[in-house]
Amino acid sequence: MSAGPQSPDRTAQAVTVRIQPQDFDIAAEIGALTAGRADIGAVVSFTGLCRDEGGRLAALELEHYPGMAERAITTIAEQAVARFKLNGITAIHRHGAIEPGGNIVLVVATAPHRQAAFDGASFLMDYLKTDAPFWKKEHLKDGGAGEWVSAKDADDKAKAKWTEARGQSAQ
Amino acid sequence: MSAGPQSPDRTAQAVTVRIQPQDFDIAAEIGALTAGRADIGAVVSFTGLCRDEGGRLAALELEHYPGMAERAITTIAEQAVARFKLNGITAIHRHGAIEPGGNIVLVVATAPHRQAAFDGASFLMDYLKTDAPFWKKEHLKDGGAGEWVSAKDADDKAKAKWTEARGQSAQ
Amino acid sequence: MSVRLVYFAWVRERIGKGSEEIELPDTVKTVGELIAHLATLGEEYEAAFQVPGVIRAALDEEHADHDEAIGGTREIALFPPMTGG
Amino acid sequence: MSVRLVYFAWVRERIGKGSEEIELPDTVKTVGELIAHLATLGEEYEAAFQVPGVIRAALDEEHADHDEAIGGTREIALFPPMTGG
Repeated sequence: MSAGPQSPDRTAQAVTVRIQPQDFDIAAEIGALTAGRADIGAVVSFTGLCRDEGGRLAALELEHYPGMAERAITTIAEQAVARFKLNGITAIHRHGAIEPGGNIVLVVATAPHRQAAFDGASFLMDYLKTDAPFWKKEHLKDGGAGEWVSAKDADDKAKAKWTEARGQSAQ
Repeated sequence: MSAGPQSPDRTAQAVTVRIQPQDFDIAAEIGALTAGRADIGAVVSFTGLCRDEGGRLAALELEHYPGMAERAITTIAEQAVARFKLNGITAIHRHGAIEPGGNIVLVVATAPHRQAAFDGASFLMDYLKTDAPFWKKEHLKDGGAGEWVSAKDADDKAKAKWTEARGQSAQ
Repeated sequence: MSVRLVYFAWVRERIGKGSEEIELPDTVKTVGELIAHLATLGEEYEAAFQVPGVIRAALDEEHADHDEAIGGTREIALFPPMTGG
Repeated sequence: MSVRLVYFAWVRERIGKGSEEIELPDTVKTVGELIAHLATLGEEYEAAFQVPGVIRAALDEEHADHDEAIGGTREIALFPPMTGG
């Protein structure tokens, strides 16, 4: 991948990644990326929430590989900044037990124009789904043991579209 | 366009559109769409901000056509809910003078899965850019008169991709 | 027939007013014919409508092409391409 | 050579522990060979690695294919396909 107009230093500064059990504050994270600047025209945030799957789920348990989780997401985030010329990107992924309606993951991407901000956030989510070392286990409302959530073909396809669009590997 | 699984009543409830001079609260708008529900898996927000164009701009003056502005955005928002099977969508567009770094427009789309939420917010913004009756006039830092912002070919092309993707008119 | 016209952005600025009531000549049946008619009403109108192709219109708050019939419209809006968002 | 193994999700549950140090036989050079070797270590390991093709691996926190050489890796992680986000 070509370096683009972002120097390595600016790319590093533009990326914030946190893995944490506690909830996050979307407005505060958007504010941290935009405060005091007048060169950002577009902010896209993505929040992933726990669904109850029609009332079946009591919670999702998020297991992760400490160290590698932060490293993998940071790598993807740096690729997103370079590829879409983002002003900045923040990714926060929670672990531990999360109840239906609760937040699981936040991505915020900023850019001068809207398409780059949409693409940056969407790219990061598609790669995070298949490449970040997190695993979800279901806890059922009826007290049943619950299953590990299976990886979805749709997620592999969603990731693949970014290499097709480019005509070469984005990794 | 087929009605899809959303009844007309549910579509109407799922859409919130406001045209206002005052700023908006992104966290409150996300909260209004998600509070008390466990069927939403994805929230995408888009915020459009005023850029200073390399220090040239003192402000943007947003003029609009009252009545039609709300009507046009509501029509687009209802199309987005039906087409992408959104749980809900909120669009807020400010008018009046907005300084660099200030918010201009907010879109929040919610859906069970991420692609629909990304598509819903992106679709609404692409149509809003070309179909909602708003006009931007520049106020320059050097006190100069400032020009009306010209419509961009890129915005027409961004809108056109949604009809190509469908193979028929989305309007 | 009397109709209310509303103008926005540089169309409004060049004409020097935001709205007016006018009496439509019987020969004016479409949006395009209205724009051509307005362009004959004086220097300000000529300046506003000198490139008719860029003018967008709405009939009672709905987007309308230049070949669309005005019919019983109560309010016709004329404006440049939109630049919101 | 001694190496630290870490397991996640149902791989961890089936083996019954999250990590261990093992002595690598000289014949084990790749990720795939390691998985085949582990599957011979008892019922729990057999259950964890009965479908080797679904197992993902990371060498010192970097994703690795099954044909990748283990080399001087200090920590090898074995886990099911990821389901974060």
